[in-house]
Amino acid sequence: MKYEINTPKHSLQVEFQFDSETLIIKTDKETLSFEAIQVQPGVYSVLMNNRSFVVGICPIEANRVNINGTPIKLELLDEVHLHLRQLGWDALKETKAGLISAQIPGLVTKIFHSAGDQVKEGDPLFLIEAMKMENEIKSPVSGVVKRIDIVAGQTVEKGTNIIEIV
Amino acid sequence: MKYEINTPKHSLQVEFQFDSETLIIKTDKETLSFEAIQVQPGVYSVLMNNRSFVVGICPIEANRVNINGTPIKLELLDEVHLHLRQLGWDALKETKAGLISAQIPGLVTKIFHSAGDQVKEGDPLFLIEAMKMENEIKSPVSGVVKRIDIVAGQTVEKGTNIIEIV
Amino acid sequence: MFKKILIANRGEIALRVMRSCREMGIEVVAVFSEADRTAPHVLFADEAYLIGPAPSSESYLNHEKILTVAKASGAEAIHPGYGFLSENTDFARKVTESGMIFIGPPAAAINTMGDKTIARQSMLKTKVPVVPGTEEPIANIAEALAVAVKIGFPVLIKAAGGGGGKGMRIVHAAKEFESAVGKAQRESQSAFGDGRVYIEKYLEEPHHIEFQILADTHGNTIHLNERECSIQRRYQKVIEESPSPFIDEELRLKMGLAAVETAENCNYVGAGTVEFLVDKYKNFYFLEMNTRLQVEHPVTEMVTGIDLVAEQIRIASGQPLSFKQQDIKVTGHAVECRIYAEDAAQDFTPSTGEIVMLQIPDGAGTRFDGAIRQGMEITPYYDPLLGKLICWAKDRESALNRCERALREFYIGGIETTIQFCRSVIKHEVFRKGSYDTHFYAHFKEELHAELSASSEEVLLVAGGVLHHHRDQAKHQSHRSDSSRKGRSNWVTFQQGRNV
Amino acid sequence: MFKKILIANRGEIALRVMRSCREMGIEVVAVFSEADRTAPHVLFADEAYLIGPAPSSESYLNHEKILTVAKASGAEAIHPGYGFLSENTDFARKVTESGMIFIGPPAAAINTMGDKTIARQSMLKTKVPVVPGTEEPIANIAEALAVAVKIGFPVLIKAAGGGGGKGMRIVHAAKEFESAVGKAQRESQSAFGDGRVYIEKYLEEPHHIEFQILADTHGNTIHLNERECSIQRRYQKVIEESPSPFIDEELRLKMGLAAVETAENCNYVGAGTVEFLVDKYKNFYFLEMNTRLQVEHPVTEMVTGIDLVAEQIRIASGQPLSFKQQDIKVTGHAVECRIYAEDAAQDFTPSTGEIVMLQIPDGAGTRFDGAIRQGMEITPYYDPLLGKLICWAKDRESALNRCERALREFYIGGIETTIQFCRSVIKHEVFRKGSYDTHFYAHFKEELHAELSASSEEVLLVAGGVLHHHRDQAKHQSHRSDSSRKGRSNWVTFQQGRNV
Repeated sequence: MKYEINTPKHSLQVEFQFDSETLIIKTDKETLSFEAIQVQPGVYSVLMNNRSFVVGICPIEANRVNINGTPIKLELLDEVHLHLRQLGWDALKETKAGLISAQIPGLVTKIFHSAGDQVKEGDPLFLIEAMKMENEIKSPVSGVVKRIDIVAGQTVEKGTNIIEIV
Repeated sequence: MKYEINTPKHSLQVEFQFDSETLIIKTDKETLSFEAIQVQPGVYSVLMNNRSFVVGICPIEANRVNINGTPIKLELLDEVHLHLRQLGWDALKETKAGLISAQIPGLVTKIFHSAGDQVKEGDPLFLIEAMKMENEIKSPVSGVVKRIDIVAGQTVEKGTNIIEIV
Repeated sequence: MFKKILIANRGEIALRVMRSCREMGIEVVAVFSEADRTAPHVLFADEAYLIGPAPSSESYLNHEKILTVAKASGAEAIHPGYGFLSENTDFARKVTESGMIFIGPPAAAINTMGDKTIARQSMLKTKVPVVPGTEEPIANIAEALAVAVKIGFPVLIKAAGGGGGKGMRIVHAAKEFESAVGKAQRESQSAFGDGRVYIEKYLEEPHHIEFQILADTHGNTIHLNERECSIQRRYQKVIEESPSPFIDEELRLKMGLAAVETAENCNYVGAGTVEFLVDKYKNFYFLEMNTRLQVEHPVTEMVTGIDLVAEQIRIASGQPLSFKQQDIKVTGHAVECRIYAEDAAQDFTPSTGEIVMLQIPDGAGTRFDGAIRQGMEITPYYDPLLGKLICWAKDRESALNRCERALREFYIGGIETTIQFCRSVIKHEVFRKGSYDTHFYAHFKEELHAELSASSEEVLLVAGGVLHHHRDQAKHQSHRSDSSRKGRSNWVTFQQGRNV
Repeated sequence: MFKKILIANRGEIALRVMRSCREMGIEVVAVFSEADRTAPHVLFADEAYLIGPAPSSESYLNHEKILTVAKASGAEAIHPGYGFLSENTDFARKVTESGMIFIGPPAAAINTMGDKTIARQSMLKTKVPVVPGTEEPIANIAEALAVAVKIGFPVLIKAAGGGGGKGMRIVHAAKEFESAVGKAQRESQSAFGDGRVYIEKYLEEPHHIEFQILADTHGNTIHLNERECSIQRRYQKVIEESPSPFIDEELRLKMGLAAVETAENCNYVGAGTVEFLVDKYKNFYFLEMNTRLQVEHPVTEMVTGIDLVAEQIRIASGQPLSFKQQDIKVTGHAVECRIYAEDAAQDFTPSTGEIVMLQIPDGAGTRFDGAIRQGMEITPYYDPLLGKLICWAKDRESALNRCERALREFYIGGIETTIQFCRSVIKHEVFRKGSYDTHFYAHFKEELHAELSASSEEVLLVAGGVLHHHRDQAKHQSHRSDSSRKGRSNWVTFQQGRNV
């Protein structure tokens, strides 16, 4: 089956094909034998043409992996998605830019706006304290604060929605 | 509830009593507060009167624990068993002395007897090779070989029955 | 010598102090918050006492609770580690008043040096040059701004009551000033229970060089040479080394004397660190003195062979130093990498979660002072420092090669860490040459992060292959477990029922 | 210098060799059996090749497969570690014939010294005294018995083709002789692929002292002082230290010269170890020479600061030694504890299973050369050595204190290990004094095991409490999971179905 591996800097066309336990990876340049085995939940040992890699799957972001300690983010599109893209759909644009969630777990110590406020891209939105460091979260877009889901003093998990800007 | 803790050298009468999360241990000398929390499956962190212990439960023998690295084997009898013992039952004598099983996993390289043979206590029964060392297993009893469950050259797990002597 | 010591700290430093105590035959008492019940410092102590809920203000900063527990345990002395109560005059005094010994300098020395503004004033009595700045904590924002304008931007806002980069902000222009002061004050309050901050001239192209000091109660004060701490991000050290590749023997001699003079000037006792800024012309300025054990102290231990925690304990018990200045010999070279639970790719934001796999490097000249274990949850409550990797070898090049090797074999799965960031610094040509200053990170930021996110075609293929495999496995597993679960709970049970 | 090296071994020594290679900028190729697919040496290599099923005769001892893989990988040299093929003349020769370099002595030297009987013969040319025994491997049991009777019981039966205590048996009387020879032969065959054994006089009250040798291809041969290896059980070393508390400077000098003479006598090249027995009058006898890296080599590395694996590689690549005999300086004291997966309480029988929790000691002067990780399965296929804990400090007492501390913080859950056994040796008064010989274990066996199984009332209460808690938890859990499993599969699903 044909796949496309994308990162912000690269795009690679490959073909994956199972040969009993081994995965055969074909690119336009070479054919590689790929074998992965789980070492711990979410951590694999990979031998690709006998080159050894320890690869962790990020438990939170499905498209993030860590290879021998180096984190990389990628998009793996199969034929169905490749076809959808030809029809105009873009997987990378799926996230709502105006919905700001906590990127780290911690204590929200201050929120600078109320619903209805005008904000500009780069304006500080709120402060979140984690591991004794205060982090200022800036608005990624310009717009109007539609709603605020939490109050200052609240502890949030990573991924909790904080503010929506429309 | 009353319990008895036995090792080959000691016997201790105690009373266990739950006080929400904490276990209260009473002996004839003192009262201790005991709190255990699982760190990994089968490994507990214990604080007993604030003294800290890491305790592992042996995955194979239910009565074997490892306290701060020191293995100890004990018997914990509750009221029911204490009562049974008064009636003549002895928990320590439950194992069949004549049924010899593999104490270690490995390869049985040689069996010295056939069914029907007479053996004396201390006679070599079979050789088992594990981790490159050959171990000679001697008979714990005198008697007649009733049956042999495996053949030389066979790999066995710990606990596999090898020979029964009656 | 003491028989029992309470360690009023957590994480790697609690374990570090524990090790020296044990080697001296001293029992150790740990304290812990509700979030730390199964943390390594609790598991491996002789005794452990719960001192409150997760927030440090209610546990690790709780004077009364810690003192009560110390008395109950029968501890004769308290080691505060670094951070938390280590530079708190009030706490030090209370420990002494409770009839125990505070393993650190006398309260008066903490007061003089721990308070960065008083420290600057006191230094005016000596011949040691001081960085220009305010002499008092900021009381009035307008006055403070006037001082900042007079000194000239950029300026640094720094916590008066603590160190370690917390409560610190650089301000480039007057309009950012007020907001930066507010942030620094809140951070200081939260980290040290003391919100006071002051202003200091921000020197350009400086080296951050510090000298380790030891002073006993018998009037002996010596230094144990320098540590080069110029590799920083967010005003916090990431990599330290000793000897400094920038310092020559003549400068080392002069700065060593200045460091000893600084300590003697405040009647210092115990282990302490005198921090200097050194400009590119090799002029040096007193920056501050940290009146406690420093995070990066192992770098000095590796090159001098001296156990600084053991010395702290001996000094606190009244023993004189067993060596003189001329006995201090430096052998080889040591470098330390701080391993934080942070995502370097996202501006070093903290990363929390379970450590699902852990492989700590080891071998000759490889030391890891940490407090982590596989299966442990990294919580958002405390400092993100997981531990410090310290590598020693006979010369700088070998030490860096060893460090690169150790970082390569270091694997922490389940959370983001600075392991790879440290690796890209250690591999960097300018760092290798030893010709770097405190602007190293700002200057090479792009390059370092590009190195981090650089993916060869091979790596992309591995990443794609693993994702494919993982999704495939997940699909099969969910099929399997669905059917087996259903099967076991009705169909198979039914069949078995018939057979019985 | 080489660009790529294949390591024909597994476990801790594979990882150990890998570390030096990486620090020298050399890529490493691992080989593995089917049982070792996720072993640390595979995970952390640059490349890894499957070489066969679990039994070592079909994988780690498979000459042809290893040579094929080495050629395919482009490795320029092969490091054999210790054990397996490290002392196999045939393999060494084949490596050379395939155009690669064998990191070890020339095949001729392995042949002379690797074969213990030829070694003894060759030593008659030198002035070095040799332990009385047979000069040929045992061919005929009756003749061998006659020799044994002539030398006088007890005698040792030893493998001609290998070391490390495998294929070794002590025989106290003639009637045990034949059976012991049989066992030793089978063990040798299985461990080294060579079943030949020979007889040696069993000296009473001896010390087992060995000297580390380094010889380059330019005619330089030096020694790196001794290791005291008298703490043994089952004729296998458990604890080693350097310097030996038994050896004085005069004896050290004489034995060092004898060790160098031994190496020169067989035209030795590379790292090797000359083993001596020393009786209580300080007479010493040549025992054997191990023509490979020794398990306990880190002890020497810690006190001399020399990386022995790096030196092996440099020598193999043709470089001369960068230091002379007079440059070797010993600093401080080092002690090594071998951590085996064995149940000390049950006569050191191997213990297998999953490592459910792992905490490896660390800190200043604390090194662990191992190859284990939490979640890993210890299989019955290979040597039970999990790794070696090496502690260094400025003097013997401090090193032993450090070692005791490190053993205290070492936790391996799920299998039995020799951690506590080592701890009871290190704590033993006679060991502390340094006045022990090879009979230490036999002599103090009862005491050491009593110490191991000694349970204070406190420990009994903890044990009882945990068992109670564990059973209680298990009861609750099985109730909970029973009902929740059933619930999810029919009742709750049904309810949810109605709500949707």
